[in-house]
Amino acid sequence: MKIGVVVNEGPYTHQASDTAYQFTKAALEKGHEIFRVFFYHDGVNNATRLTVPPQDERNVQRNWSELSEKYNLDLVVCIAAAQRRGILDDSEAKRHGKGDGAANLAPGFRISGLGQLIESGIQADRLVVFGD
Amino acid sequence: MKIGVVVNEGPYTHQASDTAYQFTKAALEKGHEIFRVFFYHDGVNNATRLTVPPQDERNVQRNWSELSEKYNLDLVVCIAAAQRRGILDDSEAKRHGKGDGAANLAPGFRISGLGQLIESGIQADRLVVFGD
Amino acid sequence: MSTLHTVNKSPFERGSLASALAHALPGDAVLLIEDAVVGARASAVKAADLLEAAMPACKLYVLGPDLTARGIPSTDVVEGINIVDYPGFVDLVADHDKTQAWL
Amino acid sequence: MSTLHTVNKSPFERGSLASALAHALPGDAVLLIEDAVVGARASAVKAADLLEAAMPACKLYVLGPDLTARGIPSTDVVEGINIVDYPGFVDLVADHDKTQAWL
Amino acid sequence: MSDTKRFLYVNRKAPHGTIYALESLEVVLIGAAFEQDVSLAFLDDGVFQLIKKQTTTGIGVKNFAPVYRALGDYDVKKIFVERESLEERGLSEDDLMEITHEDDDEEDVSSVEIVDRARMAEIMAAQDVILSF
Amino acid sequence: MSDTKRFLYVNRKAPHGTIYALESLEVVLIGAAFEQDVSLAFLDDGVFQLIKKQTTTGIGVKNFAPVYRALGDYDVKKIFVERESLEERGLSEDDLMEITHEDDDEEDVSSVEIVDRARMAEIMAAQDVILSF
Repeated sequence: MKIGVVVNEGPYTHQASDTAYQFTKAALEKGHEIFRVFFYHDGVNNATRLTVPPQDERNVQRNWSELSEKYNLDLVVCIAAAQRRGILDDSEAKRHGKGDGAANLAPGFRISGLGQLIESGIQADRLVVFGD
Repeated sequence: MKIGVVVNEGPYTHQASDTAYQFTKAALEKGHEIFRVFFYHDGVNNATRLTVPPQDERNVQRNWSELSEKYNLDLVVCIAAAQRRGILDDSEAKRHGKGDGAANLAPGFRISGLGQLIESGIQADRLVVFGD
Repeated sequence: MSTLHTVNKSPFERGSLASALAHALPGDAVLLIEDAVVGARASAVKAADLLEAAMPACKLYVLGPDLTARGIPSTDVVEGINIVDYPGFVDLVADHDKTQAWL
Repeated sequence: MSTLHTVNKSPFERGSLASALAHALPGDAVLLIEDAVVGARASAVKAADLLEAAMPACKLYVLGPDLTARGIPSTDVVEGINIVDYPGFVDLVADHDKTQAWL
Repeated sequence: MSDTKRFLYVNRKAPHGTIYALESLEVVLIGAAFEQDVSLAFLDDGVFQLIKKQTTTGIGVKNFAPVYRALGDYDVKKIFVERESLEERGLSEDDLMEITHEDDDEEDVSSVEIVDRARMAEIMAAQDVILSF
Repeated sequence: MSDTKRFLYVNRKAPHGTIYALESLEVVLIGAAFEQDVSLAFLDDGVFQLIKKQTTTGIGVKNFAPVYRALGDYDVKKIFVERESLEERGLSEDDLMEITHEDDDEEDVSSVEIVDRARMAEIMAAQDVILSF
């Protein structure tokens, strides 16, 4: 079955991202297709490569990036929500004059429009939302 | 009177940071001293210089930075909370190998320890907390 | 058209569980996750009554790993509520026509 | 030792207003800000009753800019609740020995 | 098989204290271009989003309330508001802003329908995709 | 004038669903070094933070519950739990973890005191600084 996942909260502060990760991992292990994981609202903060969590805690961003690599998972960050919160890829960082090396989007994530969320709703058999 | 302010939520998602800003500004305009504004939990996200809010919206980070410049306001970001969420100054970015130019701490903010929050409680006549 | 409703907040502090149960139709399922699992305890009479009233029209589930995290033994879960793990959560999503999150 | 209690959540969805009022002592003040201001409407009888019961032991305040943002006219605020602006909020903080946020 | 699905946006949160209402509306506007069968539901504290005369200048945040009135221009015509949620908050239809769209005869008609809880549950049940924020 | 102030940390939120409980505890640990008069209050859903036998392996998040039991080593000795909050949730003192500290005779004594709401209000009123998260 084709499942779309939506993550509305950032890492650590709310369990939403952890639950979404555990759900997505379990779905993939069961052989389901994850059409896309869409990060909206503070959910875009899952995509920063700059986090340095304590040694004895999980690394939420790395969990997502590794899952993406293993299963070729499409991790999409909403561009409007990301700009409000300071998550930028190379071209966005350049376009807004933030300086060389300022891009903070982690590997495996891409920035795109809200249309990608609607497309998840249209294309996927199920859409599951995690938030506050 | 000496007032300490604590901001526990990030910009845009919760009104907490806006209310804290309006409160702090009003206190300064009334001639009170703001001992310190301490950013904790997701509050550390107020300190990213990478936000690009829509033209017709306020710029929360810039509001704080400008207030800091005008009143020599001490804006302190908790280091432990900041590392979890990917807010780094130059030395932190270097120390964790995030690459040149990766530091995203905005002007006027500094990163320090939780002791600075306790010190606010001890030194200030009043401590006012804004959060979710 | 059956729906899986997910609720993630404590019923002692938020209205989302009550609202979800008030809108669930016969044949629907309600799954408690994250902080909502504290409402599944049999010894929490007020919340337990709310859940018992929803059965048997709706099937009720609670996410086991979230129970364990909060120190709630399965013996203290309201009778009739099924405990599922993450793969079980996935099955619930697949088995119902759609999912509605009561955020 | 008087306390200014701040509440920022809607009493229709959260328990923080009820909890703050249950712990406020005579001479304390309670200030509604952000989403909590929707509870200050006289036409919202249930929340209004809660607030009226707290007076006159406690003084109640509501942040005007937050009322205006939510389209609530001052004429619909429960009688006896004082409307303050941000400078008024600052005065309340200064006038009480400490502030307690009911987050 | 048609690519048209029934989309319901569920709004249960008060405006301005959090950004969910604003960013939810942004999805609705973008989603309008996809020509799906779109409905909006307002219940619980979400009904406060539709209150008349919201003016946010004083709190310094963006006022997005006027956007609801433009929903008709985006072909969003079905706005369901739960009666019990209004009543529990001492609100009536008169407290809500007018939101209209043009019908087939180019007459302005109201897009807002007040429904009771049982009907709201049926509306929810009839959807293909439910987005909540 | 003494630099010692009465600090109260107020915990009203359930653990694990949000990070507030964990990060609040981090403040308490750091704050212990400042030799203030420290108390902790647990009420409303905050009482769930002290439940015995929390095991978070299954949800993949850090289990900080054992840290409460070490509070005595940090000279944090006054932990107040509201009786009404426990009762409303069907909990009793037996459901809570044991938290102790050494008294002057080096005997382990409980740091937890169950207080009723009226007493909790008095405890809050007697503080100089109240931190809530």
